[in-house]
Amino acid sequence: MARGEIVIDENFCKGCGYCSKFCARGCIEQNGDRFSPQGYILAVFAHPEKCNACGVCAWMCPDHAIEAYRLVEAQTTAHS
Amino acid sequence: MNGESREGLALFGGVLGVPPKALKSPLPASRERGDTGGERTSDHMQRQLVAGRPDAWMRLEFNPIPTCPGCQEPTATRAVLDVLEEMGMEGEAILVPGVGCHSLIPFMLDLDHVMSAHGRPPDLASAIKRVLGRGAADRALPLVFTLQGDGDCIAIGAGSLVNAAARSENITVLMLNNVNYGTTGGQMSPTTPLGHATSTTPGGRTPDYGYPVRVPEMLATFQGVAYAARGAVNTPANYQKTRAYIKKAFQTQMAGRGLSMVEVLCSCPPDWHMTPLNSLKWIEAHIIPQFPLGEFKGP
Amino acid sequence: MADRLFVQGNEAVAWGAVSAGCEAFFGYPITPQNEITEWFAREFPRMGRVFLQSQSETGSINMLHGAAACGVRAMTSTSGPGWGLMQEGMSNLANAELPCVVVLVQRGGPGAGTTRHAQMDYASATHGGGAGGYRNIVLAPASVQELHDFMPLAFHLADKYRNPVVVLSDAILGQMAEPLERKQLEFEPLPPKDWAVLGKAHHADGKRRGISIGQGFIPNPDFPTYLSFIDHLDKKTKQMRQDEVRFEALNVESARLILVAYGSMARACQGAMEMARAEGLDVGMLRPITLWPFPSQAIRRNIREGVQFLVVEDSLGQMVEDVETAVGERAPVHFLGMLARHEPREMGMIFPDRILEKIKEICRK
Amino acid sequence: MTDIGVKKELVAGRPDLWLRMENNPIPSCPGCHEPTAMRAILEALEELDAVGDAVMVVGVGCSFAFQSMVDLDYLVCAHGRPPDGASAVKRVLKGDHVVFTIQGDGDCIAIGAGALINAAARAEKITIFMLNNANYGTTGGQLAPTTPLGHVTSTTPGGRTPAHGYPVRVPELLATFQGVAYTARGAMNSPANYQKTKGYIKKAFAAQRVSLGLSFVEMLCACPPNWHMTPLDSLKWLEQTVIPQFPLGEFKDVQGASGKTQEATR
Repeated sequence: MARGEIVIDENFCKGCGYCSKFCARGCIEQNGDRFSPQGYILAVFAHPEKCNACGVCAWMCPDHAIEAYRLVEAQTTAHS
Repeated sequence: MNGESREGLALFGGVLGVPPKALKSPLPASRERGDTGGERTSDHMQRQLVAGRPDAWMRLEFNPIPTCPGCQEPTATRAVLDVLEEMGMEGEAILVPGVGCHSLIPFMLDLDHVMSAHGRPPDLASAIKRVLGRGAADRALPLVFTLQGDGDCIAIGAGSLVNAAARSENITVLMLNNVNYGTTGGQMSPTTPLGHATSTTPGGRTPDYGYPVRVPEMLATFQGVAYAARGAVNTPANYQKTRAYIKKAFQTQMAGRGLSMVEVLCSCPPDWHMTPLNSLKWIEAHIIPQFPLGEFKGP
Repeated sequence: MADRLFVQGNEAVAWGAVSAGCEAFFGYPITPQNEITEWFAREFPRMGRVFLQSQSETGSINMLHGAAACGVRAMTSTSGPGWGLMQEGMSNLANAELPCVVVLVQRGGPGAGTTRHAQMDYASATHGGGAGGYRNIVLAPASVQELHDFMPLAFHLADKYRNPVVVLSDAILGQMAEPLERKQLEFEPLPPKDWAVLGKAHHADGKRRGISIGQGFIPNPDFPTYLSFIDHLDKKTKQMRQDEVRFEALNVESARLILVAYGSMARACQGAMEMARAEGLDVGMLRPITLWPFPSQAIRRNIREGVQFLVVEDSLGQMVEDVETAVGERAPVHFLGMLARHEPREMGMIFPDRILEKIKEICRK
Repeated sequence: MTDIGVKKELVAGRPDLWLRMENNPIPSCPGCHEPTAMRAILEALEELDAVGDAVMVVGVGCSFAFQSMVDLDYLVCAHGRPPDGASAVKRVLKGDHVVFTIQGDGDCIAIGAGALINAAARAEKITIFMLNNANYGTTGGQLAPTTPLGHVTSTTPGGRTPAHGYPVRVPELLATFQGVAYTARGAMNSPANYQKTKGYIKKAFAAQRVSLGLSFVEMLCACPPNWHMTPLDSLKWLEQTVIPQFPLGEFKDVQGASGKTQEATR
């Protein structure tokens, strides 16, 4: 299984919850513990171990607050 | 708006009342698609971008996008930008927004745009396409598309739309349908489904106020319309289908076959008085049955 | 390329637009300007330029908006009722700072009024009818030659100020035929239109361009606040008022009575003035060429002991109000309007002898 | 010359509702079909006994002249706006009124497309008559959205080509609206077509009377002067060039409308 990671831009998140609804693996939570600078309930990437880098959360985020990454073996040619 | 710069966009801070100060974005200021960015996670893995903000979306370093929580207009716009990127047409694209919530979106996009009066984008787009698309040797055909709300498109702008279709203009009309007038506080629009309560139909729309207009079906009757479809972005599957519709519409335009039109159903949680998640359920349960998804006229 | 033609005023407009390098025309049929639209329909496609018939005048003005945003010279033409529908667009074009030219061939109003001649649109052309706060330069030609010559001028002024310009013709001027000398007019050089929307790939600096009708409302780097935009408009308006006033003065230096008229009525007044002078009456004439900015200064300069003014218009009196404002209490202002047409039917005109009668009546007092 | 005992009975004259203008002909061009279309509407009103309840809403165009010639209550609206005016009249009067508009093709689907489409979207209980002469007659024969391909107008001197778009078929377009009860297209070029069209008109009025929704009838009319033809040639042209691009017939008749029509007629 591919492994993935997402980055949520907390300045852009408005807490609508679409990302957690459409994450098939339940990686994203909104438990009301954290708030954005604008006062929205933040989505939190709570279970990174479940993420398979499908990118659906990023498509469905209306606010373009999410970047989804796939984790791949580091190439030797990659800059260190 | 000469010499517009990204710094200028921080001015939205003034609109939203957020002090433009040290809120740092965790995202890198600039990156290339697929670039690992040299970042390594602890276990010798590298990150590869799967989906982020579309490149044409200008960074607003200090602010979120000025739409309401759960609004799907930026989602629909993302689908458009994805298609433009895929086709490599960002440099030739000219966006003509109307008046409505989506009027703010072009200010955040790194695309040429001309904002139109309420309901008139098809008129402007027709002129732009005919002026720039005369087959001059020094330029490729422009990709001209409108971004309109449902009120803009079929209430105040019905005359412009219908006549652009009658003239068989080579433009693409994108209608973001949130079934009410979002900007002014959720009044009835011609596309409000029966039973949907708005601030001017507090008991829900009844046949006394007429029936919702199905725009792609209507346009499909025109000989000059080459492509008409309706999509939604309420689920990942629908999002992908909508993206395919938009791509076909743009391809239809570039092939010069006539007017192409895609309607995208969007949620509008604040004006529907729902949570964002309930609004997605509402789309599925009450709106899609009255507005069937699919292609109504195709190449 | 001077060559001589014998053409209608409406065709002269079209020739003028061609010599100005107009690239696009958008129109909708309305009497009495149909000859303009039809000329462009016939000739523009042959020239490889854009002609498009819109679904309404609202459509025309918005098509003009689109074409102007692409940085080409574009125009439309209409008459009173269509002008009413265009007000939305005129206001938006002024906000978006897009240069374009609208030829307004006046007819009788209000409402659908009549398709026959009248000068009923002075007030709405000079004072505007869309969402407020904008000003357009309004040029008033008085001959077929001027209908031609004012088109390059109008396009030049539009580009110079990035503002719509109105050419105010009327049914008499549009329908009458006169000799026309086609010539290329020279103007000072203009800055390049680097704000034009062409697609991001077509700009030297690679940065996007955007044209908005929400300048001042939605902040941009040039105008971060509403007042900064208004300040810019104010400077532009003041410069137009200062630099662009145009008028023609005949025998005003010593005149006891000064006629004030524009467009077709100015021609009737000129005839009346000559007849009066032949009879020994000391009559002069002042013809505003720009109706906005209005030549108030020129009028004020001619106020002397014993001088009087007579305004002649083919309406119930619109420009007379501007003359009264300019003159104030310092001299009497008389008015002769459309009810003085020579026969009590809609086809009638105000002829010079009727104006002469009025001149004599004033001078006798 | 009648024999004694034989009574002359008028078979067809001017409709009673046509105001007599003793010294003047009707102010339309020779061969114009618009007065014929108006006659069909007036006869239908008389046959349905709806004269007293009728309100006519007129747009701008050659049909503008009907305001002075027809003995009905009328309202004249701005160019293209009769559906707006008629909607308000129908909703304000509330009673059993028959409200209909008379519009040209330019008035109806060019400048007035917005008003028409939104009246259909609101399912207004009004009847719209579009007199389609395939060009802008009043201003001298320019291209209209309903100009057939190949037809020469003063703004398409080489004939209409697909570069100018394709003709709009309004009844077919309106038939896609849920709020539209009845749409049809008739023509005035032959007695048979005249009678059929009158039937369509009666059905349209009947649909309005039983509040089924908006009803719409397009009537193809000849415009000899602007087509640069003799009246007789224009009939041939209508038959050979216009009707093939604008098929005649009914395009929508919501279930039961026909049955209820008979009832309402009776």
